[in-house]
Order: sequence, then structure tokens, then C-alpha cells
Amino acid sequence: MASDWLLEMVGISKSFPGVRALDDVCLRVRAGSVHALIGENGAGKSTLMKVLNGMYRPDAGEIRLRGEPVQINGLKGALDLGISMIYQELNPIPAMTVAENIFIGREPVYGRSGVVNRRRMNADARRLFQTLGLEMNPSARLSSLSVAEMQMVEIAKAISFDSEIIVMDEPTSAITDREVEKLFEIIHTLKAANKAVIYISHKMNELFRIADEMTVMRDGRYIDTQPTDKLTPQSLIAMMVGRRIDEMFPKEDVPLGEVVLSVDGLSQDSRVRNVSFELRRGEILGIAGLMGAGRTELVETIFGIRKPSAGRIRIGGRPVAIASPRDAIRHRIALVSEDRKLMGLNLRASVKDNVSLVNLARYCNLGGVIRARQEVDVVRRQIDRFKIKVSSYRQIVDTLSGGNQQKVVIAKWILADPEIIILDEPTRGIDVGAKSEIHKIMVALAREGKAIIMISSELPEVLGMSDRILVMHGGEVTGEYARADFSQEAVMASATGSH
Amino acid sequence: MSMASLAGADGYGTKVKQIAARYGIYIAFAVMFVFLSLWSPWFLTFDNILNILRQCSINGIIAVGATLVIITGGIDLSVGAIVALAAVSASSVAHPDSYPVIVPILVGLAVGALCGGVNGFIIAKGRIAPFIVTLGMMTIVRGASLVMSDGRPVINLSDEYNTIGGGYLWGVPLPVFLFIAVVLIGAFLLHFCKFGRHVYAVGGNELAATVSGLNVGRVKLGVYTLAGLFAGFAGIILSSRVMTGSPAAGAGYELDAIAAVVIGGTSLAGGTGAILGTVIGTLIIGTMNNGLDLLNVSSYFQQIVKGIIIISAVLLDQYTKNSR
Amino acid sequence: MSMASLAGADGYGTKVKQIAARYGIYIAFAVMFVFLSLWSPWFLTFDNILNILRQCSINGIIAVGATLVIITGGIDLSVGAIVALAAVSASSVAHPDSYPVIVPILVGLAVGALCGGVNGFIIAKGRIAPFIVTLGMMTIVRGASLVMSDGRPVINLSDEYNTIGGGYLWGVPLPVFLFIAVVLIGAFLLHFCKFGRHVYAVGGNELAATVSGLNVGRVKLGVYTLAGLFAGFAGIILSSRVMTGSPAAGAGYELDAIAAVVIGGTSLAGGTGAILGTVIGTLIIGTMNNGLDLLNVSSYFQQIVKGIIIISAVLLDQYTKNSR
Amino acid sequence: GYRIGVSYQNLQNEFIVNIAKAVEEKAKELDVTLIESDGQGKAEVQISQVENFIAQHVDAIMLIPFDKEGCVPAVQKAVAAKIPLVVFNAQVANVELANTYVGSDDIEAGRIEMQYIADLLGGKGNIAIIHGPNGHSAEVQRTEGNKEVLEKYPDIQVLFEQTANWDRAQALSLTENWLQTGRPLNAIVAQNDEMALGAYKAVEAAGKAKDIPVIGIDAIADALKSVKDGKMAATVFQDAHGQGATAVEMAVKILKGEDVPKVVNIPFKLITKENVDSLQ
Ligand SMILES: Nc1ncnc2c1ncn2[C@@H]1O[C@H](COP(=O)(O)OP(=O)(O)OP(=O)(O)O)[C@@H](O)[C@H]1O
Ligand SMILES: Nc1ncnc2c1ncn2[C@@H]1O[C@H](COP(=O)(O)OP(=O)(O)OP(=O)(O)O)[C@@H](O)[C@H]1O
Ligand SMILES: [Mg+2]
Ligand SMILES: [Mg+2]
Repeated sequence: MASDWLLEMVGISKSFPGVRALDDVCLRVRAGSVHALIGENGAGKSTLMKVLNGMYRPDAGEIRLRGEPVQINGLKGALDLGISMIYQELNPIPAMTVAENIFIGREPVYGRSGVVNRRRMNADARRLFQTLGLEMNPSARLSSLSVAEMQMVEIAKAISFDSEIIVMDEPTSAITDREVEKLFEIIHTLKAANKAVIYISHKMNELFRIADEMTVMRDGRYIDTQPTDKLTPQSLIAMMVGRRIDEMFPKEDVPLGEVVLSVDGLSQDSRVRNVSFELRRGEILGIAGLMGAGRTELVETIFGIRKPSAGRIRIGGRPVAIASPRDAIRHRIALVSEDRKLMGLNLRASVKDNVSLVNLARYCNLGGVIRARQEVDVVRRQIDRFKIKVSSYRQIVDTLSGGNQQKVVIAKWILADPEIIILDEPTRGIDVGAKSEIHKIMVALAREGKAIIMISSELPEVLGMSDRILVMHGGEVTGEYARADFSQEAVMASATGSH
Repeated sequence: MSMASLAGADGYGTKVKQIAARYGIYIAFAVMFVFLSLWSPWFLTFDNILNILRQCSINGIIAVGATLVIITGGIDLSVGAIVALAAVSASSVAHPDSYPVIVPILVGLAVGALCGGVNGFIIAKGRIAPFIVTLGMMTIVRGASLVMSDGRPVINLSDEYNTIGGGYLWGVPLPVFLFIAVVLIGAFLLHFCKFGRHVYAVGGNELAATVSGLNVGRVKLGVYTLAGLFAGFAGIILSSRVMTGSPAAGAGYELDAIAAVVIGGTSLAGGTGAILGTVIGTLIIGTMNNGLDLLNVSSYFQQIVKGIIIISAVLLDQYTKNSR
Repeated sequence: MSMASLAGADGYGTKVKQIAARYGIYIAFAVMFVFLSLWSPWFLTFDNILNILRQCSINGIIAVGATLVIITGGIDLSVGAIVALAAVSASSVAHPDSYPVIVPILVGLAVGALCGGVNGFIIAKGRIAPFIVTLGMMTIVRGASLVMSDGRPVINLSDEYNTIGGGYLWGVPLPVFLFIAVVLIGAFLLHFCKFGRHVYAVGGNELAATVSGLNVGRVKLGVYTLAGLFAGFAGIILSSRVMTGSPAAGAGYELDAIAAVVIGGTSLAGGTGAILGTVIGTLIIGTMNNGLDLLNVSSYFQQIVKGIIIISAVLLDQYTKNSR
Repeated sequence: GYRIGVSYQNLQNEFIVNIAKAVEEKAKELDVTLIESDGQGKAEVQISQVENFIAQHVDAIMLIPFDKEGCVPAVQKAVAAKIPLVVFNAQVANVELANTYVGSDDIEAGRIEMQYIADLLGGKGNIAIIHGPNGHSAEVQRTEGNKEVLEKYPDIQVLFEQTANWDRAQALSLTENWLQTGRPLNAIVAQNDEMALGAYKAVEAAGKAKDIPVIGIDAIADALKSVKDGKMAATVFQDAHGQGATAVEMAVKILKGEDVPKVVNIPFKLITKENVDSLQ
């Protein structure tokens, strides 16, 4: 039986202990098209895709390829059926090279010997990068790459399977506009080759640029599928969250107070070079830049994760030595890190244990015994404030959806009651609704007199939320703009170093 | 505080649930228990149950310390040797008419805590794998106990000292109470205190714990010191129970303790686990040893059967955990 | 192929670089070597160096297998017991005038591989911690070797058999050649073959390996089988060297092997390491044992010194690694 | 003076430590330099140590073999290197290659203790045997001695048999468990004193000290005290001091070119309450 559809997933249900993650969900995808899968954090998008790629076995439902029902036998089975996936969470093998990561399990060998033909593997990788228009060294170790570069490796790897269906679960959450453009070119090529791309993202502008059709999910249920031209961002958001969102960037002007943080000639090896800036109470300082610009390294150095090679930091006018995150926290600094899995969360612990960790002492009596009820109350309040979708505060963080994990990190650091808040890609993987909530919270914090540094690779976010923007390139500050002078072109020019 | 509010309101409730959810291990224990009760008429007697508890107590006490260590993602291979050093040093000040009995007790505990502290210090400061540090310490501490005792067991201990491991209270062997006390202390620290929360945090994601401002080194120092302290306590009880401080004591105890912890559902990867599980793990091992002796299984086959039981218990647990 | 192209073009080159970069361990070895040469007139003699190599060979062979296992992030505590079972089973078909010497060799290897295979199978299919599986297997296999030999050493072995561990070729003890052969095989598999890539991948990030469609279970089955195979080989050499198949043989060998691997810079966390490092680790341990005997350090202090050397070697290595 | 290499089977064993002390004393007296090595209970380690001694060109080698069979190559190597060899305390299968043997035979110790129990029980009753570590040479030989005697007494039933690995605590637990079964035991035969003392403790705690005699081997200090106090029924004495001292003397004699007997028998002796005082 021939079918219009390359892929049909019909009546898919999947439950985890305490959650019905998917409830009778349908998804139909045409060959040669980009199909966007959209929904709030925890709507079940990733879970649906993990059912498709064989990681989860559905409790009910059928999967059909070109009209034929198929049984998907594990991850390998899905790959064999021509389904590959870029995961929401990065999956690097840190000690291995880029080429090894890409071709793991498919290494070219000499004849039938089992001896790896490394030269050919590297050549294959190089050719792959060429066709994708990427510049990357096949024999670099993954551990030496930035998150964004790792993300590009994952993309290249998923493409290299030459699959019929390629699932991309928030591929752009960790990369900057330049890489996004590359990815879109790649997607166009895939479309032209009559492949299907299932694209998950929370970034509206992207969706409307590349999606042909969109399927919306909410709370584990299928809502609707529409061709893109029948939709507007407003109607899409309404479908997603079931209400209107008035303002994406609710920036308010807050009168600026005294300088709380001043950084003077800070360097960290060659990654951060001679960076100086000041931060005032009530200010939101945006830091823009391309991938590898050294923004993350800058804030990690301020926070005591990296050792500065030169420079001074003053807080409230007094010079301070920050040798560890402990010191930073003592000076009331908070850092919501870029990589939540690596530095942000204890995935094996509950939401409660994560949220209360930084300032646990506040919920203890003098002997170090935890005042349990107080802790739970506080955590519950954070869960409500950040609208974290959990079955209970005891849910293990590993089982939360990606966006909700991100909210846990933010909730944890805000609870620590810092004066200086550093947010590195804070809205990574967060849905539109929640994003505007977080922006509102940022504004509220600024109004309270807190000082905020926000790194974001989403230019509209930086432009929309900042009082002032620093632009970095190659570890140096290449531009500084006050709100009145904001322009996308100027920031981009500084970011590429073409000044 | 009612039981319900206890379970509802705090971390202990979470852990209890987490462990209670691993019903596989209870099934394993229950199966073993019922089976032995049916097979051996001597198994299910008051005396024998006390017997089992007494025989579990030393391994159980060490295993409580091992639980803390393993939850941080570490391991401690030196506890068996620490048992010996504590036994020897406590015994050498426990002769009749020398010091009051509190002296050998404090000496044994101090020696244990000190050895554990050295472990913790090297692991925390040197950033080297606990496996290799404690393996090295295992031979160092064993050597020290041989040097200290000149290779010969320390004998002629006072009656008060011998009461610690050999005495009774209300008809129940003292070591059983000591075991229960250590379990309560361990559970309190791990499940009710800030320290315990930090132990989980370090084991779950050390980098995240550091970035969250935890003093990871101090947490490690703490758990290894406690593990040493408990091992020292076990050494006191052991030497008092056999009325000798032997430098060869405690060989292989580290593996028994780790087995109890893992059977009890604590993952060697760190970040998860609970004291209650360790208690069950200890009971499984103790009951197994007792049962095989009662059934008089021939000594070569005992080894085979023990290995099979350990693997099966963990397999069953894993199976019930995954099948939901 | 020139050295440069070797280093530039392939994984072996990378690994060599990676290991060569850990110069701390070479410093440790060199210091020890120079020190012993100066201190003991007997150390730096041709005979003694051969002695050291021969004495290293059994631990070295086991350690090659352990390296593979540890790179996958696993651990194998059963190898010591496998040594015994292989020794007993090979010996029992190695009596004079019974079978050609190839038969006991094949039997020993097969027994080793089989035990390792069982380890691998349970670990891969049961998804339970290698530590506990191989701990259980350790007692099972030890029990099996006792049952098989009825608790008594198997004696009266043929001269051909005894040549394996006791013979010489060009004045060099045979076990030295066998050690070198196993090292080459291990290095080839690990650094040149697809299998080796997969070993690193599984240890580096098991989830990533799985989602790449790798048959992780098969890789694990492979490494444990190889570890068992090499342990079986070690059992053959050992029993032939002592001219007895003893069911008590090999006790504690697992820890020696793990120590060699870790001293050699392979991380117990998995994903990194190399055979060359393990060779150095083995040599450090062997030289240390030999040197302490030559210096006539008293036995109890030997233990203390050994522990200190092991910890210091790893500390030094860690220090030089971090200070760059 | 002479340089003599000594390989002890295992210096974590109290009895061997006692021998070592005697060896050291005698060596000092005779102006002998000792190179002492601990075989750690492994035949292959002892072989390596003998190899190391050969590499150091020692004048003579003294060996307490851990493994009757496994230490055969150690003897062969010493002989091949033409270094005088004194084997003492424990047997090795090719002992005839050594210049002399000083000591007795573990099989004999096993015989003596079992014979004593058989006599005590009048050739009839139920016993338990606590073994050393399975497969270790001393365990194998003491078991052989035990069983040899038992063959003569068909009315003696071995109710329980298990290893306690030379360990007092293990023997204690083991005996406690056996006693739980309430099966009537008339004696416990332990293959060393450590285990016998553990077994006795359990028996005593069960209030059966009078009904179940316990015997061990080695006559370590604690056991002698126990025998003297009328607790343990008996132990089997091996003259650690005599063996150690004589072995050194023999080695020196050989080096001086004097003739030595092929075997210097220092026999085991049964120690009971009656003759225990003769030892102190
Ligand atoms: N292994 C699991 N155990 C329990 N609950 C789970 C598990 N995996 C997912 N869930 C739950 O299923 C729901 C759907 O999660 P999923 O990851 O599919 O969301 P998502 O749509 O991808 O969200 P996001 O946009 O935040 O990535 C969430 O409530 C999540 O907590
Ligand atoms: N541990 C490391 N070892 C080697 N190089 C590193 C390491 N960490 C970061 N780098 C390099 O430092 C540079 C800056 O890092 P990074 O990409 O995180 O900066 P960024 O401006 O925060 O960009 P992004 O948008 O990717 O977060 C990159 O070239 C990266 O490869
Ligand atoms: Mg998701
Ligand atoms: Mg960054």
C-alpha cells in the first residue's frame, strides 16, 4: 500500500511511574519536508522521538514507514530502518576524537581485518564536514571542544548515517546564529534529497523559516497539525500554551544603582584577554558573541571555576580574591551555567535536593540537621514560581524534560538570594511561555536592585533584555553598546571581529 | 511527629521510599528466610536469630561507613586492615589492671578515624582514585599493625574489654545494640543532616557540587574518616569478641562490606543509596552464612552457593526495578 | 611506515602521545630504578633484570586483560580465582605420558575464556555492576577449583608442561616472551582494531555508544572474555612454574593487576588508558618487590613501604599531569 | 660472617613469626647476616625470592616452604645454583635434594591431634573438624593426618566439616552456627590453635565447655594458657625455637664444610594440662 506519508506514528502512549508522558499521540510526516514538533516544556516531544528511535518501547500505538507497520528493535533497529536522531542532550565521548565520535561502530577498516583505517576515517570525516560546510578538525578530542562545537559534531554525526528520517531535538539551543544558518543550509539539502526532518525547537523565528508543517503537543496529548503558512506566531503560541503571551521581552527601565562588580583587565590564558567592565545594581548586562568567543570562560573565571592569569575583580568597590565557587557564592554571586548536565545539576537527586543545595545551611538548625518542612515549603514555592512541571518535588531530575531541568537550575540559583546573577544561556531549551516568565523574573530581580549578567546566543534576547551589551570575539571585548545604540548589525559586526 | 508527616515532609521519606521501591531485595531476603525456616528446623529460633544478628554486627558496622563512602562515588579497601590496626592498638592498652576500659575504646576509635582521615586527606587533596589510595593504605595499615604487634596477636585482655563483644544486655548480645546504634547514627547523618545531603551531591555530580559552593574535599574527608571510625569500632568489637588483638584480623572484610552495600541497592557509581538497604544487604549475607552452616553444605560448595546467591540477589533486584 | 606518520595518522600514535605525556610515571620508575641501582650492587645485573621480568610476567599478563576491562569502566575481581581454576584444570590433563602439551594449554585457555564469558554475559545482560558480578564469580570460581581438585593440589606434571613457565629461550625465561606476546596482542586489539575503539567508546560514554548503535553488550562480553582468557593463560604459566595446579593459587592477583593498571595511568572511571602504561605499572610493582627484597627491608616494613610507593607513584603522576 | 637468605612461608602467622625470632637470635649469635623474605603464603613468591637470593649470591638459603608441591622449583633452583639449602619447619616434596631438613611433618600433627581425640572419645562419638584455608598445603597435610586416624575408627562420625581460614573469629561464628543445630557434638578438632580458641569460645558460651573438648595445633601462647587453665583440651606443640635455631646451626655447619644429617627430626608433641608446665 502506497502512502502519502513517509512516517506515521498513530495512537502512541507511554507512561513513566507517576506521569503519562504520551497519551494517544499521532504524528504524520511527509518525505522531503521539515516537520516541526512543538509544545511546552514537558509536553512529551522528546519522549515521542525516543519512541520513534527505539529508546523507549511505547505502551500502545503503531509506527508505520511508507504505510508499512514496523517494529522498532532498539536504537540499532531504528538506525537500520533509516531513522537517526540528534539528541536534546549532548552525548560526547570526551576522550575520543571528532572522527571517532562520528563513526563509532562504523569505523572503516582495512579489508575485512577489523583493523581501523584511521586515515580513511579522518578523510571521511573531513569530506563530511566539507559537504556540510563546517570547519572542524577530525582528530581534535571532544573534550577540547566547546558545547557549540560538540553540538555541530552531533549534527554531522546524525547526517552521516544518511537516514531517511532525521530527528533534530533542539539542535540550535547551544549554537549561535552563524551555525544556525549552516544548519538550515544542511536541512535544505536534506529536503532536496527527499529526506524528512523532524525539527523540535522553542525558537519561533526558526520554526517559521524552515518548517513546512507543524504539529503541536500539550501535556502529552496531540493538539493539531497545520501547514506553516496557515499559522502565525501568535496562533501557534496560543495552541501551545492555551493562552496568549503578551510580551516576549518585558524589559523595564530600572534606575541604576552603584557599581557592584568591576572587572579590570581580566585574562584567562588565551581564552579571555584583558576584559574590563562594570556592573551596576538594577542593570542587566548582555554579553553577545559567536561560539568560542570566550564568554563562558569569562564568567567561569569570575565565578572561580577557572583560574585567572591576570586581572582584578572588585565587588562593592573592594578588591576580592575568588579562588573557588565557594568564594564567589560567599560574595553573593550566582552562576547559572551553560551546561546544566555538567555543572548545574545532580541528575541522580530529586528536584528538592537540587533546588535547596546551595543554601542548605539556611534550612538547618545549628547542629546541621535539616528542618525538613521548611525546606519542602521553600522548594515548593520555587517549583510554583518557575512553573516547573514535576510529578512531585521528589521526582529525580534525570527524568524531567530538558526545559524543566533548566528551570530547576535557575530556581536553585535564584533561591540562593544572590546580589550578582550571572546567567549563561539561561533560556536554553525553555519554551516561549516559560521564557517570558523568566524574563519577567529577571526584570523583577533588577528592580530589587540585583545586578545581572546575561550571556545569550539569541540576538533578539540580548537586544530585548539588556541595558547594555558587551560583545566578545576571540576572548576580547570588541564592542560595547548602550541601549539607545542597540542594533543587530553593529552587534554582529563586533561579534565577528570585523571592526 | 507522625509517621505520615515524616515520610511526607523530608528527605528521609524520599530515601525510604526509594529503597522500599526496590522490592526485589526484600523478595530475595524473604525467599531466603522462608526457605531456610522450612529446610532447617534450627533456623527460626530466637537464639539463632540473635546469633545471626551478632554475626552480622561487625560487617554491618563497617558497611554503614562503606555506604557513606560509596554514595560519594568512592570506595574504601582499607577498612579490613583498619579493623586489624584498631584491634591491635586497642588490645595493647586493654590488659587487666592497666587502664579503664574507656581508654582502649577511645584508642581504637581514634586509630580508626585517623587512618580514615589519612585516606580522606589524600583522596581530597591528591585527587587520585579512592581505589588506589585505599588499596595502598590497606597494605600500609596492615604493615603497621604487624609492626605494632610484632606479628603476634595481643592477648590477655581485661574482662571489661571482653564484655564489649562478648557481653549481653537483656539476653541480647551487646554487639547487636552497637550495630543498631551505628545504623541509627549513619541514617541520621545521611538522611537528616546537611552533611548527608552533601554526600549525595558529591556522589551525584562532583563538579556541580563544587560549582554549588560545596567544600567537596571536606565532605570526602568526612566520609572516609567516618568509615575509618566505624572500622575502628568494628576492630574493638572483634578483638573483644575473640579476646585477642590479631594483626591478621579483618582480612577481606572490605569486600564483605562492599557486597552488603551493593546488595542493598547502593550504586557504586555514587549519588544513590540508603542505610536501610545496607542493613538488608548485611542481613542477607549474614543469614546466608548462617544458613549454609546450619545446612552443613560442604565447604567447597558453600563458596559456589554464596557467589550464586549474591549475584542472584542483585539480579533479581535489578529485574524487579526494570520491569516496572 | 615512519614513526612520524605512525604518530600522526592513527589512534595508536595518539595513545602513545597521551601516555608519553604522563611523564610522572616514567619519573617514578626511573627514580626507583636509579635509586636501586645505586643502593644495591645486586640490582642492576643481567640475571636480576631477567628475574624481575619473569616475576612481572604473570601479573603483567593478567593486567593486560584488566586494562581492557577497566577502560570499559568495569572491573574484574575474579581473575585471581580464574588463575586457580585454569591452573587446576590444565594441570589435571598435564600428567606425563597423557596428552600432548597443547591439550592442557587449550584446556586452561578455554576454562579462562569461559569464566570470563560468564562474567561478561551476566554484566551485559543483567546490567548489574561488574564489581558485584565478578566478586560473586570470584567465590564461585574458587569453589569450583576446589571441587575440581578435591581441595588438593594437582601434581606430577609433564616436563613439557613445566617448561612453559620454567623454560628458557636464548637464555631468557619463557614467561618473559609470553608476557611480551600478550602485551603486543593487547596493544594491537586496543589501539589498532575496531574492537579497541569500541572499548574506549563504551568506557567513555556508554549512552553515547548505545545511541550510536554500538552493541555495547558484545563489547563487554568481549573484554571480560579476554580478561578471563589472559587470566587462564596466567594460570597455565603459574602452575607450570610451580609445577603444581593449586586450587589456592592466584589469591589477591586481581588487586595486583588493578594496581598495575591504575599506576599505569588508566582511569578506573573508564574511557582512557593504554597498554603501555600498564606495562610500566607492572614493571614498577615488580621492581619494587624485587628491590625491597634485595635491600632486605623487613617484611612488615615492606608492606608499609609498598603502600607508600604505590600511592606516591600515582600522586606524582597526577601532580605532573596537573602542573602543565 | 656468612650471608644467608631465608624465605618464610608467611610472616602473618604467629607460629612462623616465633620461628623467625629464633632464627634471628641464632644468626646474631653465630655472626650470620640474614636476608629475610616473607613468602606471603604463595609458592610462586617463594620461588621468586629464591631467585632473588641466587642473584645476590648468598652463601646459603633457608626455606620454610609454604606449599609442599609448589615450592619444588624453589628447591631445584637453589640446588642448580649450587647454593646450600636448609629446608625447615614444613615439608617440600623434593626435600631429599636439600642438604638437610629440620622439623617434622604436618601430616604427623594431624595424626596426633586426631588420635588424642579418638582416645578421649574411646573411639566413638560425633566430631567436627575446622579446616585451614582450603587447598593450602598445611591444610591438605593436616587433613590427611586427621583422616588417616579416622579410618581406624569407623564409629567416629564427622558431623561437620568446614573451613575457618586459620581465623579465630570465623571459627567462632562457625561453631556458634553448628551449636545452633543442637546436634550432639563430642569434640571439635581444629587444624590450628587460633581456630580452636574461637571454637572453644563458642562452646563455652553455649555452656558446653565440659561436654565438647576442643583441640588445636601450634601451641601458641594463648592456647597454652587455655590448656593450662583447663579450657582447651590439648594442643600439638611444635618447637618453633628449636627448629629455627637448629636450622641456622645446620646452615652454618654446611658452610663450614661439616657433615650434617639429612634429617633433623624435631617432632610434634601433644600438650595437655598434665605436661603443659614443662614448656614454660
Ligand atoms: N524516564 C522518565 N521517568 C519519568 N518521567 C519521565 C521520564 N522521561 C520523561 N518523563 C516525563 O515525561 C514528560 C515529557 O517529557 P519530554 O522530555 O518528552 O518533554 P519535552 O516535550 O521534550 O520537553 P522539553 O521542551 O522541556 O524538552 C515530562 O513530564 C517528564 O518529566
Ligand atoms: N578545557 C578546554 N580545553 C581547551 N580549549 C577549551 C577548553 N574550554 C574551552 N576551550 C576553548 O575556548 C574557546 C572559548 O570557549 P566557548 O566556546 O565556551 O566560548 P563562548 O563564547 O562561551 O561560546 P559558546 O557560545 O560556545 O558558549 C573555544 O575555542 C573552546 O574550544
Ligand atoms: Mg525535550
Ligand atoms: Mg558559552
